[in-house]
Amino acid sequence: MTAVTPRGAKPQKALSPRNIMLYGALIIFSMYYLLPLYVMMVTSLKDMAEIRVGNIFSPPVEVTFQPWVKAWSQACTGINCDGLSRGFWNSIRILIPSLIISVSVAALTGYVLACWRFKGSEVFFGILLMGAFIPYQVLLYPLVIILRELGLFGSLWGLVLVHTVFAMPINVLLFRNYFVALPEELFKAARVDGAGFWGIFFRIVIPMSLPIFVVSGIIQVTGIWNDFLFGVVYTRPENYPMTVQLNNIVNSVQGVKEYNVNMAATMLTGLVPLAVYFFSGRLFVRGIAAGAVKG
Amino acid sequence: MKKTFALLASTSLISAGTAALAVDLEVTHWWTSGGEAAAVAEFARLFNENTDHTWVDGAIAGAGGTARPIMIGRITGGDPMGATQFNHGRQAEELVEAGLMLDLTDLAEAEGWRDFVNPTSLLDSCTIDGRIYCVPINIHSWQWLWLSHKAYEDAGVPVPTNWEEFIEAAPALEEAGKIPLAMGGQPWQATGAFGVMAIALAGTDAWKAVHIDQNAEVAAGPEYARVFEAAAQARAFAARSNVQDWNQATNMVISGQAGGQIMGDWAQGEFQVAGLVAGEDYSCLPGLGMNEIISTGGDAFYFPKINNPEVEAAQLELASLMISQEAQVAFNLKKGSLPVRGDIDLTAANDCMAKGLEILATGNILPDANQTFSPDTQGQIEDLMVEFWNDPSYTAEDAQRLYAEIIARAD
Amino acid sequence: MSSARRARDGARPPIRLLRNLSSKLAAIPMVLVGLGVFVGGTIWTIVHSFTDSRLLPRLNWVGFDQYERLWNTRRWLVSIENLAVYGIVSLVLTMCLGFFLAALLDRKIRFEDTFRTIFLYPFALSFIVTGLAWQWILNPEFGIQSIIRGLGFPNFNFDPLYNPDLVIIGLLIAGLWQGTGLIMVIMLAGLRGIDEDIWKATRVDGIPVWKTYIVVIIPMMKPVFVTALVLVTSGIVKLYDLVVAMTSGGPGIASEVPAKYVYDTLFTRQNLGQGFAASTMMLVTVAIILIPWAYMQYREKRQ
Amino acid sequence: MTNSISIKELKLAFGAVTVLENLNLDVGQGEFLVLLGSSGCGKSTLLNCIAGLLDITDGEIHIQGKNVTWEEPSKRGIGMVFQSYALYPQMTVEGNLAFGLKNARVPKAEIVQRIARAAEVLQIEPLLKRKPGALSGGQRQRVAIGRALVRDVDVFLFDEPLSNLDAKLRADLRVEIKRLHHKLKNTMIYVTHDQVEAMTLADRIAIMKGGQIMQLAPPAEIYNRPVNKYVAGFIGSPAMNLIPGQLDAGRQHFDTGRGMAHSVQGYDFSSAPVSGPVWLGLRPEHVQAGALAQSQPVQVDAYVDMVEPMGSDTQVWAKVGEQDVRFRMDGQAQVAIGDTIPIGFDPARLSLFDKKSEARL
Repeated sequence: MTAVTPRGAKPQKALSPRNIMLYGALIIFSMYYLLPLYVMMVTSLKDMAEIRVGNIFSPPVEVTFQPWVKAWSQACTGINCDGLSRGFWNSIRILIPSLIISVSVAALTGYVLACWRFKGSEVFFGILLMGAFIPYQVLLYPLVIILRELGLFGSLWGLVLVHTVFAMPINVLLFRNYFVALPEELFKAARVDGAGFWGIFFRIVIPMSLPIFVVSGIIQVTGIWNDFLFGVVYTRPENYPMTVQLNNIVNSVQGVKEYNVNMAATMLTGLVPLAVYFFSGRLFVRGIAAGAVKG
Repeated sequence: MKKTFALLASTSLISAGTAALAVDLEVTHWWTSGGEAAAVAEFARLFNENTDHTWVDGAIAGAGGTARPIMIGRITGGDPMGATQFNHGRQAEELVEAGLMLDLTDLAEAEGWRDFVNPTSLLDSCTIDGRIYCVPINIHSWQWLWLSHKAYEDAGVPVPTNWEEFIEAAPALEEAGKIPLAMGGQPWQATGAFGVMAIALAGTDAWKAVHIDQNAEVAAGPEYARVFEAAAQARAFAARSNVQDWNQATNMVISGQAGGQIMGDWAQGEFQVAGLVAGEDYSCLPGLGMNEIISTGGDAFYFPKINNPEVEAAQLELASLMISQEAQVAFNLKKGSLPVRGDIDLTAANDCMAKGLEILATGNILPDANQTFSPDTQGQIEDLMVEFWNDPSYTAEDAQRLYAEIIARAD
Repeated sequence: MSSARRARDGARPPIRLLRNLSSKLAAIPMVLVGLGVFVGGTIWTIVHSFTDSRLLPRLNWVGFDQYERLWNTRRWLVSIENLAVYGIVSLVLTMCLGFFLAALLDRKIRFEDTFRTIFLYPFALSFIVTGLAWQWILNPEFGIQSIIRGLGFPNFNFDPLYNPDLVIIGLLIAGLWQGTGLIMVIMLAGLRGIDEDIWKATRVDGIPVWKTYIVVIIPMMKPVFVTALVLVTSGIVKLYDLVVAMTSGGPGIASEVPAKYVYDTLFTRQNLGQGFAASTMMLVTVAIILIPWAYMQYREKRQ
Repeated sequence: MTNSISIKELKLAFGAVTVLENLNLDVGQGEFLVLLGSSGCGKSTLLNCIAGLLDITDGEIHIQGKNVTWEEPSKRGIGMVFQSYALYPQMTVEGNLAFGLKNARVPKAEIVQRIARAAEVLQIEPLLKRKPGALSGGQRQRVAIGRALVRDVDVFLFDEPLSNLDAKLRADLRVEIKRLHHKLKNTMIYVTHDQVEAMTLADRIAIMKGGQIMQLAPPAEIYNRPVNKYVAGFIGSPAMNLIPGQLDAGRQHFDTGRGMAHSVQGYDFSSAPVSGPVWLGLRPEHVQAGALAQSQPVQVDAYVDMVEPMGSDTQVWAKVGEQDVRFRMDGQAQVAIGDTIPIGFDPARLSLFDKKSEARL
C-alpha cells in the first residue's frame, strides 16, 4: 500500500461501489472544510476592483501580493499604520513565556494528581475541572482585581498568569490522564532506585511523555495565539497580540472595507497555529489517543 | 505662535518650576475610521511638536462599546493610561467618584475655561461636586440627515429638504434600484437615528420630558407614537442596507447607492475624505430639516490619576493643549465636529459645519442622550431599538410600550 | 502510590503535614487557581449579583432585583433560547459528524493523513478568523447566494446572517466547521483503541458495517463520548467570540447569546450587578448539567 | 543472628477499608520466602509495605535489624523486581542498571564494576547498550533482576516476576532465580499466585487470604498438612477432592450420607477427634485405582464419568455413590467412561477439616 499504512484487511478494488461512496463522502466534506481557506486565499490575492465585480470563488485574474504587504506592514489602526507586524512580535513575546509556564504548571499538577495524591488532592482537581465550565466573562472582573492586587495588571506577566490559569483545567486533565496510564510499577522501581518527587518527574516521567506534551503544547499555542478577550482586556496597546491587531484592522474601516487586506490579515494571523498543526498533526492524534480517550 | 503657546503652557502649568521631563503619554481612544484617525493625528502632532512629551497612540477599534470596557478595566485594574476618551456624559461618573481621575479644576480656572467654552453645559457634564475632571474637545451632534445628490439625480427627483419630502421621494429611489435610507446594523446607530427622529418629530418639549424628567407617560403618549410610526416607516426604507459599520452606510450615500443616512456630524469627515463637496455633492439637514437643533454630544478627555508628578505635569499640558484654540481648529476641521470654544473663527468650515455653528450660536441646543441616560438605560434602549429596526413584524405599538417601561425604571 | 518521607529517623512517622511535602508544594498552583480564582471569583460574582453595583463593585444589597429584571429582559430570554437551540443542535451534529468522519477515516483509506489534516485544520484558527471567513462566504452580495443566483436561479435566497430566522444556521455552519475536527480526532483515537478482533467477529457473524457501528462499536466507546461531550459542552457555554465576529448578535438581537449579554452588561452598560446576575445564571445552568454527570462519575468510581 | 525481616503487628487501612491487620512475619537470613495467594489476597500489598512503597497505618517493619517503618524505599537495603519489569524505556540497559546507583551517588568506577558483575551473572553483557524496547520479555526480566542485583542489598523483593512470560521462559527463569539464590544467599521474598513457582522456589511459603497469612511453612508441610480447607484447596494440581460428610469420632468413620462411607483409621489427628460435620480432603495423586487399589487400607468402588489422558498419567473424574471424586491413574491404564473400578487410599494421607471452622482436625 501507500505510505499511510492502514492496518488490517487488504484493500478492495479501487472502484468498488463502497470506495466510490467512501471517497465521495470524504471529498464532499473536504470541500466544506477547505472552502473558507480557498476563499480567503483567492480573495487575498485579488485587488478590490476585481473583488467588486467577480465572484468570490473564481481564482484571481491578476495575482497581487499588495494586500499581504499592506496587511503585514501598512494597515492602520488609528494613527499607527504598521499593520500586523507589531502584533506578530507581541504575540510571540506573549506566546513563549505563556506556553512554557502554562504547560509546565499543568504537567506538574497532572503529575501530582496522578502519582502523588494526598488527602484532598482529588477535591482540588474536581474544583479545577469545574473551572473548565465557568464562562470566561464570569471571571474577567475578579481577575482584574486579583491582577491589580498582585501589581501585574497590564504587564506581560499578568497576561501570562491569566493564560496559565485558564489553561489549567483542560491541560491538567490531559496530563493527569496520561500519567495515570503510565505503568505504576515504573514509579515504584524508581522509588526503590532512590528517585524522589522531582527525580521521577524529570528523569522518568517527562522523557516518556512526549505525545502529551505535544498535545498540550499545540492546544496552548493555538489557544494563546488565538486569544482575543484576554489580550484586549489585560494588556496595554503596545503589547496587543496579533488577534487584537487583526480585529483593529478589520474594524478600522476607512472608506470601503478592503476585503482583500482583511483576508490577508486573517491568513497571516492564522499562520502560526496552522503551521504547528501541519507539522505535528500526527503526534497530536497520538497524544489525544493517550491523554483524552482513557479515564 | 507655537513657541508662545508652549511657553504659556509651561509657565501656567508647572508653577513650582520643576523641569519638565519627557514623558511618553499613552492616550486611548476609539477613533479609527479615516476622518477620525486624521483628526486624532492632529492632536498627536501638536503634542509632540509643542511639548517635550511623546504621544503614544492607544487606538482601540470597534467603537466605544469595545473600547470603553478596556479603558475602564485598565483604570480600575491599576494600570491607567495617560489620558482617555469618553463621551460627554455619565460614562466616567463612577470612576471620578472613586477618586481615580485627575482633578483639572485648577488648570481650568487658571485658563478660564468657563469663559470660552460654549455651550457651558459641556463643562457642566465634566463637573462633579464642583470640581472639573475632563476636557471637552468637540461637539458632535446627531441631528443630521445626509443626502446623496447623485442618488436623487439618478432617480430623477429633487433632493429633499426635510423628512416629509424624504419620505415622499423614497419610492422613486426604490424604483431606481436605490436604498432610500442607509443604516448600519450596529445597535447604537438604530438608537441614534431614533433619537434624531424623536427630536425632529415629537418636538423639543416632549424629548426633554422623556430624557430629562424621565416621564414615562410622555414616552407612551401620542407625540412619541408619531416617532415610532415614522421609525417603522424608515425601517422599511432601510431594509435592504446590509452593512454593519456606520461608515459603510455613509459610503453608500457617498457612492450614490443610498439616498440618505441619519447620522451624526462625524459622517462629515467621511464625505471630506472621499473628496465630496457639501452643497454640491451632498446636503445635510440638521434636525431632519424639521426642527433645527444641535445636540451637544461629543467627546471629552479624562486623565486618570497616576501618582507621578512628572506624568501629572504632562497630563495637564495635554489637557491645556486639547482645549487650546490651535488644537481645536486643527482637530475639529478634520473630524467634522464643532469646536467647544465660542471664541474661534472657523473660516475653513464648510457648508454643513457652518450650518451647525450657526445653530449653535442661536442657542438651539439640547444635551445628548449619553448625558441624560446612564449607559445601562442607554443599553436597554439599544436592545429595544436594534430588535425593532431589524424585525419588520415588530409593531410600533409594542416597541413604544417597552420603551415607556424602560423610561419608567431609568436612573 | 504514596508519599515522600522527609523523616531522618526511619523508625518514627513524619509529621502529617510534611508527608508528601514536594507533592503538596507542587500542588500550590492548583490550589491557588482552584480556590483563589475559580471558587473565589465565583463566590465574589454571586455575592455581587445581589447588589446594585454599576461601574464599580459595591455592596449595596438589592436582593433578587437583578434577577427579576434579568428574566424580564427580552434580550436575555432570546439569548437563552439561542444558546439552547445552538447548543443542542451543535452538540448533536458535532458528535454525529465527528464520529462519522472518524469512521470514514477508519475505513482503511488512502491519504488518511491528508484528509485528517483537512478536517482538523480549522481547529487551529481562532473564532475571530472563522467568523470573518464565513461572514464573507455567507455575504449575500458576494457569497454563495450571489453565485447560485448567477448560475441561473435568480430567486435563490440564502442569507443566514441577515435573516433573523436563519442566523443560528449561519453560526452553526461556522461553529461546526471549526469544532468538529477535534471531536473527529478524539473519536478516531477511540476507534483505533477497539480490538481488531471485534471487527473480525462481526464480519464472521455477517453483521453489516453500519449496524456494527451502532450496536457494537458506539457502546464500547462510552468513555470517548464522555470526553468529547465534556469538551463540546464547555465550549458551547462559552460561545461568544464567534457571535461577535460573525453577527455581533444581529440581525437585531436574533443571535445574541448569554456570554455576550454578560460581557455587554458588565463592561459596556456598566451595570455590574446585572451582569453578575446573568453570569450567575449561566453558572447555575452549567451546574445543572454538570452535577448529575459528576455524581455519575463518582458513583462509578465507588463501585 | 537476627531475622532478616521482621514485621510486627502490621496494619494497613485505606480510610475505612482495612487491607492488612495484625500481620506478623519473620524471615530468616538468606531465606527464600514465597507469598502465595489468589489475586486480592494482599500479598503484593504486603510486599509494597515491606518495600516502603505504601505507608502503613500501624505496626513496625525491621530489615536487617533496623527499624525502617518510615524509611525511604531506597534506604531500606532492598532490591525489587516487578511483574511488568518496570524498565525505564528511555534509558539503555546500562542506564537502567546505573540509575539507582547514580541516585545513591555511588562513585562512577564502582558503578561500572557492579554493572559488569551483574551483567556477567545474568549473562546480559551484549544487551547493555540497547534500550528495553529492543529486548524480549525474558531479557527484560533479566535486566530487571540485574537492577536489583547491582544495588548490592541483603533483601530481594519479587512481585510476580514471571507472570508476564510465556510458559517455557517462565520455567527457565524460575530455575535461574533459584540458582541465583543459591549463589548469592540473599534473603528473598517472592510474591506469586503460581503454586508451582511457590513449591519449587520456596524455603517457606506463606499462603495469604483476605489480608492474613493462613499458613507459613515449608512447601512439603503445606502440601501434606494444610492447616485449613482453603490452603488444602489452593495447593495441589489438580486440586484436592474436598468431600463433605459426617465424622464419627468413636469409630473413626466417615460417611457422606450419599453413598460414600469408609474408615479413617490411621489419620493423624492434631487434637482429640470430635464427631460432627467435616470436610474430607483427598489428593487425586494419593488415590490408587484398579489393581493397585487392593494395596490400600481403604477401598471403595468408583463409576468413571470422564477420562482425560495426559500422556504421563490419566486423570479420571468418577462418582463414588453420588460423590464426585477426581484421581490420577498411570498413563498406560486402560479405563473407559462407564467402567466401574475399585479405588483405594491411605487415611494417613487424608486431611480432615472441621466443617464450620474449616481448620484441620
